[in-house]
Amino acid sequence: MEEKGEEILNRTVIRVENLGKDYQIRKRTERFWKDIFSRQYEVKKAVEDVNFEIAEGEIVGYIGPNGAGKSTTIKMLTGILQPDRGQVFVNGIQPGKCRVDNAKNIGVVFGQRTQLWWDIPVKDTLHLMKHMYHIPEQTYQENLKLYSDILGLGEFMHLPVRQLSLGQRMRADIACAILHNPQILYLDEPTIGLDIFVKENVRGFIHEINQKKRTTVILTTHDMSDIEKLCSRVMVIDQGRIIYDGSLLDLREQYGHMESIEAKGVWDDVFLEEIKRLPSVSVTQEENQIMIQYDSRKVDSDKILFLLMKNQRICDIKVHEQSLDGIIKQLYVCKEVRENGIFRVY
Amino acid sequence: MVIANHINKAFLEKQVLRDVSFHIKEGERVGIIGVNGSGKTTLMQILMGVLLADSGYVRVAGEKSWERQGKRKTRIGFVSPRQSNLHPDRTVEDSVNLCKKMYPKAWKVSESDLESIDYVKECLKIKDIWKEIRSSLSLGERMRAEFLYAVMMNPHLLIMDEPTTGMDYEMRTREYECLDYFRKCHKDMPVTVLLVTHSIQEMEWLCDRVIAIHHGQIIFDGALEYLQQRYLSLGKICFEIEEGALHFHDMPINKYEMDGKRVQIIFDKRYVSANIILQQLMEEAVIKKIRVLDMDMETMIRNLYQENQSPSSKP
Amino acid sequence: MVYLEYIKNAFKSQMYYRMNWGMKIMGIILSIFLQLCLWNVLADDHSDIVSMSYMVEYILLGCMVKSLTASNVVDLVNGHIGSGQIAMDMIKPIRFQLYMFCESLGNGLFSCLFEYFPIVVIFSIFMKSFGLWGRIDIFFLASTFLGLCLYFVLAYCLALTGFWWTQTWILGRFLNDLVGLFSGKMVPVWMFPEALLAVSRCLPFQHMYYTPISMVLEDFTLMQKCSLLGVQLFWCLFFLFLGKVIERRGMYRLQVQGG
Amino acid sequence: MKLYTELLKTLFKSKMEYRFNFFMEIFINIFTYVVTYIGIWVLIRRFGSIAGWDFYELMLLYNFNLFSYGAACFVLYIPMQSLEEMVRMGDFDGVLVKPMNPFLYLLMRQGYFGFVGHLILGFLVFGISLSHLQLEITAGFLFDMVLKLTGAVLLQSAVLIFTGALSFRFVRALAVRNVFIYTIREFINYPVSIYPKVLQVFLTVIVPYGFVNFYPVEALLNKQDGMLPLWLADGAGLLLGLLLAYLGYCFFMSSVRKYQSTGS
Repeated sequence: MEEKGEEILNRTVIRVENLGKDYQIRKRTERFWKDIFSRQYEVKKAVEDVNFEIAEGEIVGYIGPNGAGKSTTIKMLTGILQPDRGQVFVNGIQPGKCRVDNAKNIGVVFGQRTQLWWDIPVKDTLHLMKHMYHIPEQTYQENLKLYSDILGLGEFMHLPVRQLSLGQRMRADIACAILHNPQILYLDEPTIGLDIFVKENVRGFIHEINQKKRTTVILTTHDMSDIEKLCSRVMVIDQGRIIYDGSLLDLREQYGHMESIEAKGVWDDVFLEEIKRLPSVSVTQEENQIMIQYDSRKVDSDKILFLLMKNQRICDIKVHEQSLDGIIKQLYVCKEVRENGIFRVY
Repeated sequence: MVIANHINKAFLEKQVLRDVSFHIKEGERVGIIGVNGSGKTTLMQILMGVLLADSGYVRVAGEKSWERQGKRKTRIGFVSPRQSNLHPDRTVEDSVNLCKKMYPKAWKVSESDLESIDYVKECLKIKDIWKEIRSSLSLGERMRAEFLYAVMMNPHLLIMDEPTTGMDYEMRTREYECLDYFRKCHKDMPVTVLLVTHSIQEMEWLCDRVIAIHHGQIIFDGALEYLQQRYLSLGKICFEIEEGALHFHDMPINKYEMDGKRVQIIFDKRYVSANIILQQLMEEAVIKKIRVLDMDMETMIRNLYQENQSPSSKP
Repeated sequence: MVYLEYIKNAFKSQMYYRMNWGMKIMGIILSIFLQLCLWNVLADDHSDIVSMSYMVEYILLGCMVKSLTASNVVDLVNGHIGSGQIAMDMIKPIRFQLYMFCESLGNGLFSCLFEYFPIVVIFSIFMKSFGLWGRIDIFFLASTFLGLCLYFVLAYCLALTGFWWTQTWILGRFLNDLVGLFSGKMVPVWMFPEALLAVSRCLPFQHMYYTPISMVLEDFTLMQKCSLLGVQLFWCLFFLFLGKVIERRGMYRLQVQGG
Repeated sequence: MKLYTELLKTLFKSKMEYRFNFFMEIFINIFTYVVTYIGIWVLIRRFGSIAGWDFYELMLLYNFNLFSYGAACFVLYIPMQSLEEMVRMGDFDGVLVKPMNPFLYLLMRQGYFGFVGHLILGFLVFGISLSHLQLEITAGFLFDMVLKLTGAVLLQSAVLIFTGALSFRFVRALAVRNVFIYTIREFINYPVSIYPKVLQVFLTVIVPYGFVNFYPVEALLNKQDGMLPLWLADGAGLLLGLLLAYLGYCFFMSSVRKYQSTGS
């Protein structure tokens, strides 16, 4: 049932309704003989009633600790895995049921494993892709030219994948995944192992492709700077459940309270006592540097700064908001979320 | 601990290392940053004795690094996602026990030694991968096992090449805590650490000295703070104006942006310090949600490299 | 000694793959059965040339010897060189050649004790050839061990070409084919026509498989047994030395050129 | 199919860059089987014949097995062999993402030209053995042989597909595979008639390796050694081959679906 939804600005591309998946894990007992005959399995809930919708053109960050069910959800979206419970609709198609139709308009890039043919040049692989996705000649040439400009493929187009550096291989993988103008692009840790500059280039490519072709991008990564620079929306999954689904700013509003001030200078105890009296403030001192942690909901930074200004002998001040990593780590731990289940912010 | 003078290395007439010299003292923690292919991995392999420098003088704890490994006394721990200490089809437990047997005299079996190992095991949650065969481990899990293996041999020198790839944030912090703890309980013979990494947070957290390599040359070798001052001179203050108006012309700042209530000021830390500007701002208006930040580390590194395209400029 | 530890480790690691173990046993049973049927047919038609009981003992002893020489030495050593794992081995305080020897010995011991030995015992009961066990003496064991070392050292030299060339599995298969023919796995050496016999006498392959068996089946005098052991030892030392030279050159190249 | 020929061209080009390796691969395949032929020759020189089959008949029998194995492996060996590694490492997901039949995509994924060695040796030995056997080589005879050969190739492919698909169900499927492809296939290197009745039934009904080379060659040389009557042995090879190859393919696709439901 195609979602016509004119009133929604952009078409819902992906709709997931209480998705569930369980894994059987073979318990490995100690003794050698017992293992052969008795095969106990324990059922582990990998993904537990996950619901979300992704509109066209969105860049969604999908993060969670190792083994939280992140890759399982992505596998179900791309049709690699059949869901045990619930349904998935990608452009109205159920990927699990008609995998081939779904595969026609999605592109997948794995960070650690390449999909290119190992010992033939990149140019030939792209040519093969033309045949595989039945791309009309005209769009093929057009895309080829466009992507070789954006991704700078020209310099290593004729080289086999074997001789490419990690950064070049990643660019070739991306080109290969978007040659057929997919509506949805799944990126599985694309920036792993790359250095800062290549990371920045890759992020630039993804952003540009999203703007030009309005491709929906789903990005799973451990690198929070990817999320900050690229994603308009973030979904956090832990132990199989989605525990946050909303925009980055709202995430900071909701959970990013613990700010910190670092100040270098000469301090005397009387002065420090005064700051400690402020609500929810904790001060730690290392020689001439003090670190003040406080909850921005309870006390605002300018009150503390006002106090600090009184002490003349300061040489440097830094006021940090909580890093995204810290916020998400707090999200896993903080009990409050667990009670009211999924916390949805639009 | 490590002495390296005028090392040169070329692969198939491509000069990978040009006149690299540096010294590392006992127990120092040094970070090495550099772009992919800048030669930092080659440098690691030379220090470990796997590769032979074309010319130059290399000594690790007084021994020639490419000595026949049978006779070598110094123990070097190596952690890298590309190469593994563990045997592909053995469980982690087997490989680690093998390591213990290989370096019998490494452990003086003092109380603190055993305790540190248990701490590392517990902290990195090694229990759940203890019985797994290496080939069935994910990248993150394997790196934890590698770290344990390297720590197990109680190394004099610990070389880590991007040790936390594939790990999520929480596991990364655990690994750093392990390293700190491991160093603390070895007061008498602290471990020298060489960390190759791309992430600056790791650098800030662990290292007190930084060596930057670009196109095979060392372009910076000094304390991290110095690197920040030298190349990260720009600071940023952003805040919201509650009431009162501000005119920024007479303030010593580079530039400012206003959109509605939110204001962003960029100033040069070499000429003026943040607190002076803050004082001026506070006197003239009531401002809320103040942020005082450095420009992010990536720009720092970019400045470092741009400035050093020319021949190496030592501080 | 850490090398002992390696042997135990290699031995234990074979335990993890139970499916492998089950299948290997089936494979061994089938291959022995094949040889028995073949020789049964041949022995019936031409009982003058060969007697069935002799052949049964030949096959069973052959299995004992074959089990110890793990046939994938070249792939094992080349795996380390190819994947750059050798760089890690060089840091460890062990000698690479001895480390590889222990690995293959561990595998060999496991397959000998757990896979071949039970089957050979069952077959010997089934084929009622009990005399065999009485005649196994120290010479047979020594000669088997020497044959094992000879095979390893020879394979090690070939595997070291991994420093210069990537496709060393071809050499590995080449070696196994030659050994398969000349060492008498398919056909006992004394059945070879003169021309082939002369060739195989000057090649080392014969000593890996046929010599240990002939220690038991042919009734050599003490002198002949010692001389055969001497020849085996000579070949072992020759290839050991050759291996050392190639290894030093290879390691040097590795240190200059990189993995 | 155009896609597949396209890939073969590019793969061949890339392989030719390493001429030395390419020819070495072919050489080693030829060498291995030449050594086995020498082994058989030594046996025959000493014993005259095996169960009534003289040297050239044995060569024809062996060569049937060799040629069909080479042809089947040329297409299927590497894809099925690498399947286990792909499933374990999770690379198989990359295959499932492509908009085409996973089986065909797998065939395209790797190419290996070493099996050309089998085919070259096969043609050579056919030439030698047929010229020495006193058989009138008519067009009909050749056509009959080609039919039997295709039957044999299909049978070999069916076995390769079946054992390959096991990688989806067991973690360590390679061991099972090796037993089938190498150990059991050894049995048909010699006339099946020399084995006890039980084994002959096994080789004819349960694992139809007998139909690969014994029964077709028996029909060609109209010897009556095996259990099956001649007329059945003649045509059965081709029909069985088609049936089993199709069954193998269905088994493969159902294993892929099973993989999709349980995950790696």
